[in-house]
Amino acid sequence: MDLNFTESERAFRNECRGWLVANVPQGVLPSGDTRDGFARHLEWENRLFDARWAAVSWPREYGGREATLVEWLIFEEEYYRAGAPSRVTQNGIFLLAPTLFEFGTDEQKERILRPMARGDVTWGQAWSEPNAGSDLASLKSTARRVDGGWRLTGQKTWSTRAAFCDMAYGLFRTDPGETRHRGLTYFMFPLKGDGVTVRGVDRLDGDEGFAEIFLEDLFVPDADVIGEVDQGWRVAMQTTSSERGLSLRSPGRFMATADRLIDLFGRSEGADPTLRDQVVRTWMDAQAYRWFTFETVTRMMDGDSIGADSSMNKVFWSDMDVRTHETALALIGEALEFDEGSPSAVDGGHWMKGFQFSLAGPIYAGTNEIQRNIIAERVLGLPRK
Amino acid sequence: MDLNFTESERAFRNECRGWLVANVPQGVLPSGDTRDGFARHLEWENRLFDARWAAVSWPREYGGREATLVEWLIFEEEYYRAGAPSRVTQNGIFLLAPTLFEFGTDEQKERILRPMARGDVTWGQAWSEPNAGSDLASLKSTARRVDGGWRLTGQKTWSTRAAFCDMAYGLFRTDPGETRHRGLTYFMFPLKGDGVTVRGVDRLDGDEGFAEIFLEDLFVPDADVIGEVDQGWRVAMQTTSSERGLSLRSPGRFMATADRLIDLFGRSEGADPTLRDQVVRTWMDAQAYRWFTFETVTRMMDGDSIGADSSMNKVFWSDMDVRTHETALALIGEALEFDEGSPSAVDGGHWMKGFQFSLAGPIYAGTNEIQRNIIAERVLGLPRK
Amino acid sequence: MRFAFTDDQKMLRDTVREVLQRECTPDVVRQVWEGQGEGAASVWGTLAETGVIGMMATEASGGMSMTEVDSVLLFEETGYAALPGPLVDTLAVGVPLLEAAATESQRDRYLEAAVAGELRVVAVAEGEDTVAYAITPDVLVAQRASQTYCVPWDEVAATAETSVDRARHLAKVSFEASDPHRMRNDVDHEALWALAKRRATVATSAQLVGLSRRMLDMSVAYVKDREQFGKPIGAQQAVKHRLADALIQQEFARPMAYRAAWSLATEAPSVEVDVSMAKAYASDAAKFVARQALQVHGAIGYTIEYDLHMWMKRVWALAASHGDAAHHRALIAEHIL
Amino acid sequence: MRFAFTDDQKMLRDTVREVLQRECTPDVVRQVWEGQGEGAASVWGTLAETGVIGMMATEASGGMSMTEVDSVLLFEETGYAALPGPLVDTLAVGVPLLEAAATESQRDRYLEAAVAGELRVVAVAEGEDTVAYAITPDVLVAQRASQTYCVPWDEVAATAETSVDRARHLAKVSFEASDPHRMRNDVDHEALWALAKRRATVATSAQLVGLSRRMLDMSVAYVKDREQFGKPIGAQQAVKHRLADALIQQEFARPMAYRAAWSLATEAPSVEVDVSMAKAYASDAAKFVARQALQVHGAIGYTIEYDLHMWMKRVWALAASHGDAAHHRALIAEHIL
Repeated sequence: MDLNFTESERAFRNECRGWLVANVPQGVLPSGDTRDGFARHLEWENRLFDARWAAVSWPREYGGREATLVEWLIFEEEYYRAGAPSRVTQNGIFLLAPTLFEFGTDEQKERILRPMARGDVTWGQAWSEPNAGSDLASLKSTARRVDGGWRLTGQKTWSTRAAFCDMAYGLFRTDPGETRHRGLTYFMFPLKGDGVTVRGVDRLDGDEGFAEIFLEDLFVPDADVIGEVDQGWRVAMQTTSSERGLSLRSPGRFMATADRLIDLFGRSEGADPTLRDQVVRTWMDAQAYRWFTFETVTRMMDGDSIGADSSMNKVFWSDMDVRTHETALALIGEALEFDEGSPSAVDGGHWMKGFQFSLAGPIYAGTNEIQRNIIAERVLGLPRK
Repeated sequence: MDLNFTESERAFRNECRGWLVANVPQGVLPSGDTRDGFARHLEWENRLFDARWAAVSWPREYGGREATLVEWLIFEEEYYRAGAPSRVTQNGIFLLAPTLFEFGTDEQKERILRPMARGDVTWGQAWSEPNAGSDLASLKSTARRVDGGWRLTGQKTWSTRAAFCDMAYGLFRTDPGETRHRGLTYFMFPLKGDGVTVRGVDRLDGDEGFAEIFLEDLFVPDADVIGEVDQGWRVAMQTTSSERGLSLRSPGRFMATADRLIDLFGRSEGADPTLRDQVVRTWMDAQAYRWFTFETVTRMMDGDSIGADSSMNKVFWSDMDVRTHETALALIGEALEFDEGSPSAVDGGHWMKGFQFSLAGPIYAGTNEIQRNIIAERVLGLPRK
Repeated sequence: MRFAFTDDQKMLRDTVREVLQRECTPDVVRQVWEGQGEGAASVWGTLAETGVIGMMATEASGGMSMTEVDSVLLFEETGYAALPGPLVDTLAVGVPLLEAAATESQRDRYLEAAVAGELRVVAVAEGEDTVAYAITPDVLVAQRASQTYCVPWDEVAATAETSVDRARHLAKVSFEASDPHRMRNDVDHEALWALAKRRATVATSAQLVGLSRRMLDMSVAYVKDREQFGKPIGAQQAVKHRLADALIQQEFARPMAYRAAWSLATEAPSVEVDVSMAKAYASDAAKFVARQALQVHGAIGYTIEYDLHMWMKRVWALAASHGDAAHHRALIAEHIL
Repeated sequence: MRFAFTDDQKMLRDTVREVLQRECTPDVVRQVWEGQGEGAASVWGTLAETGVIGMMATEASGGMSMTEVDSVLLFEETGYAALPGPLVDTLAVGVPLLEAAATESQRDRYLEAAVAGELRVVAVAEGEDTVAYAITPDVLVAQRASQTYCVPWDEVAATAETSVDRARHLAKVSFEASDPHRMRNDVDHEALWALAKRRATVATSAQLVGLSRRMLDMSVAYVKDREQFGKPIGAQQAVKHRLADALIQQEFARPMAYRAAWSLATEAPSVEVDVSMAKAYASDAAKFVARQALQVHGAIGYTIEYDLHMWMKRVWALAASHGDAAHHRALIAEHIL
């Protein structure tokens, strides 16, 4: 056990900190979940990629640095510490890319990864359907075999930022004779052109962060199938577990939020004494999440797969994030009502916006109820029925 | 709406307070859940009955005062305020008596009620069996028809104070052809004599508060069947709902505990500021429980039955009681470890004892999980399956 | 001891409930979000016809001499409907203040109209400067330098603020404290405003209880209907227990609001503590219910096309206004510790 | 950055685990409740043979020069087994103190024996006077008036106290602070005891983590086996979610104990905060797990015939000792706020 960072890890941190200090845009960009904010964020993603910071853990040939998982965590700590913009390429880099690395062909990796990481081609996930949320396996969208490819028909929903993205990925039933987890195939498909209609849906916080996707006989070539036909469920599970796991929520984000909360507390005179304890708990939780993560990452670097443990991870960070923002709002008191853009809003109203964003945590990427079922059944071994 | 007490209610309170001040034994009696403590408590029950305070809401002919529900709540407030001994006749007066008043014959009421209330004949409940706890309807004990009565065979468990009691009551299957809720009959039976063995079981807090009852061909006359043969489930439900409901946990008890907690807080220098808020919450919860109860009681006096609402009542008081004692232990700090009888114990160690007792609240009389199911299904109307 | 409302009180509650059910639909609330107040104005008009807006004024002033016990159920209903409009400031604060402190000319100019519901009042006490529903008011009643002023809205300088609940149309107000607007001098302004604040706090608590009930109703309906894994999600124990806990919190908060209303109406000695308990419970319960409601709805509840968010955001705003739960528990601590 | 134990550390952990599994059965713990220490004494003896009791002493003193990182896993195992005996005071406090401050004669008389596990040490710092496992100790190490004393138990005046955990056999101690018992003068007693307290706090945190794991294991086994309504109660979602939450709290508390052990072993600048975080998380997690364990067991867990209560009561005692969670969060607040 050595909980100090190595020489080279410290060097990595310094290089990364130096670049971020010099390059992070001044001031806050408009939300990446709005149309023009999305565009502004893509400019940033370009610079990030050109400096090879867009996907540090990727192989060099695709624009990465072959960083270790620890180095990736260091990058994330520095990234959030520097207050750098949120990553609108996230659904590609963190959700689709791991699947491509495991199941994709060389042609697919060659064609897709670099433009994805640079933000030249943007990706949204298309998992849920109106009647297939927690119960993903009940999805109804189909893919019909045609000459040289497939025709996709159906409806996807809660597709993050799909209103602005170029491409999406999701599951479609390729074997109409099969049900549930069988006979599904993993497709990549365009969000523009004939056969596809995208309708933006406004989120709780007012941003157009969601979209519904309507597909009608949309043609997709065989080259855009990932993994084997009818084996989509296995392929997708790899991605959803990375959605739940490390890749979506690295500790750096919560450590930065905890530091901002401590700063807010320092500015709150006469705050209720119970809130002092809440602020400390928030900081401690971010620390606990950090060390839990370093322990997990060490295990992964030793070759273990984390599997169902990622469900513990997801429940912890999502509940922590809600508590953190509730504490901030309690500190702000009556002024919490002043929303983004309101002259009297505290810290530009971003705590209320962050609170609303945090409320999505226990819901998406598998509700925390589903996660607790997984923990009980797969980690503790309790009976399913 | 008039939330002041009436002239006669105030008079009732004064009479009751006066008598208690004059008669409550000095100092704390040994626990009523120990053999000798039980005897000491019975002396007190005798005096209580002879002064007609043992069951104030009962008809005068059985030693009561025909008190209204509000007057009963006033009695309870004064009883706990005076620090009077816990009621070892509780399982008779509050659980069996309501059943007798609703389903009992005149002969049964005549024979049973007065000795029960005076503590001359003591009663324990015998609901659970080793494999029938939350799932009471799965009980296995049987009653076989014989000349002039029945022969009871089987095992009951978690029978409160049965190790010291004279009699018990519970359900037995009288129709071997039936299952679950059907074919059960409600019996009263002796805990001494041939065919019955009682084994005391020590509780978490060290008191011999539980007992297992082993029955083998125990004869019970027809006169000790309550309600109709094979209709025991309906009869029992009346009792268990009163066990969950008002009768078991009147607000006075929690108001008195909250006052003792405030006193403890006053004696705790340098207590953590978050505990101050916890103490206030405790006091508020006792108040909320009081007003919720007065509202419920008004509805009952207007002729409504509370039904599944009693499940809300049970979850609230049992969770409140645990939080209250957790707060007290947090105030006591490291010294919480000193148990009853330890020279350095704070307040004689009764907070730790009370804490352990409070932990039974969410378990007995139908676990809070069962209660929440009932609330969801019967009050909110959510689907069972 | 009798903790129940009279049949008359329940009848009045039912009247208002029907009006709101019929006229104050979620679409009407949504229109106010989008700056269109017509729908809400016509609801206000219908409520005015029932006479409730001036209910606390004496008969002499055209009112019904009713008390906080009569109005608490109505505020609960307006919470259930998420009624957008300055009803608390007008019914619970403005009308009583006008009757107590209006000069002759102010009586003629404002009181009768306010009682008739033709005049919307917004109010700010000493040290406050933010009012809600600032798109539609007619007059501002304000406590400044231990005096009370009644200022026509067109003489008030108002700068808009954005509430997370867009239906609330906040504004910071200032005005010239000139003689013609000053109210009567021969009254105890401190006492009047202390009472006014308590009335507003209890009315807001009742609205929070009503908001909770509506979110819970929405949730129950949704989880009975929404199917996953081949059955309604409402059959899942985790969902059942969330909503059972939500119901418990709401049902224990409710009598505390009623109790506080009664203590106000009867000037009970415990009134300060009772008002604080009402607000503390109503605020915590409503926030808890909102949280459970969103969680059982899942993604659909996270959109602004679905109605739930309008109720949640009203809860976040009202739970923090008139003192949040921690603030009121601290007040109670001073009384009992 | 590498957050993992070495194979040697895990092997030593496994050795101790097997010893405890074989010898420190619940019956042995129960015997100590009833005042019979033989079983526990023989467990102690076997542990001594493995050399772990003196592991922190230098080779020169017959130890293994091991660190807190080596011992933290062992304390976790002794928590899992609810081992009754002054292992924290002997291994983490007594032996290092003796090595650092024993006079020549004290070294001869006590150190070697303690390292060999033949001497049970109990310890009290300045301002403390309560020791646990007072039925079996051989020597008391005490900080008094900025000096350290090493007093044979037969010269200690001990008055028994009753712990809620009967296995802990508490006693209040006093003794005559006489020269022959005084330890060396040329050492920094403040620093030694500050370190000793941190070691005891981390060791206790690790025991709490182990206690949690055992209670959770008992619960999982019980709910898989216990049937109600025709299926194991462990198939009920409410039970699943309780135990899932218990596991999460335990699994996040565990690395904090390891982290604190490492900070002690490496004298990391963050050691104070790390030690407090370890105890705060371990205490809260263990109390939470105890609560869930009892609830899923129901009445059976509420009896003293069943083993669970011995683990719960150990948790209640240890969670409050060496500073409870609130105490340690307050310490952390001074560092970060």
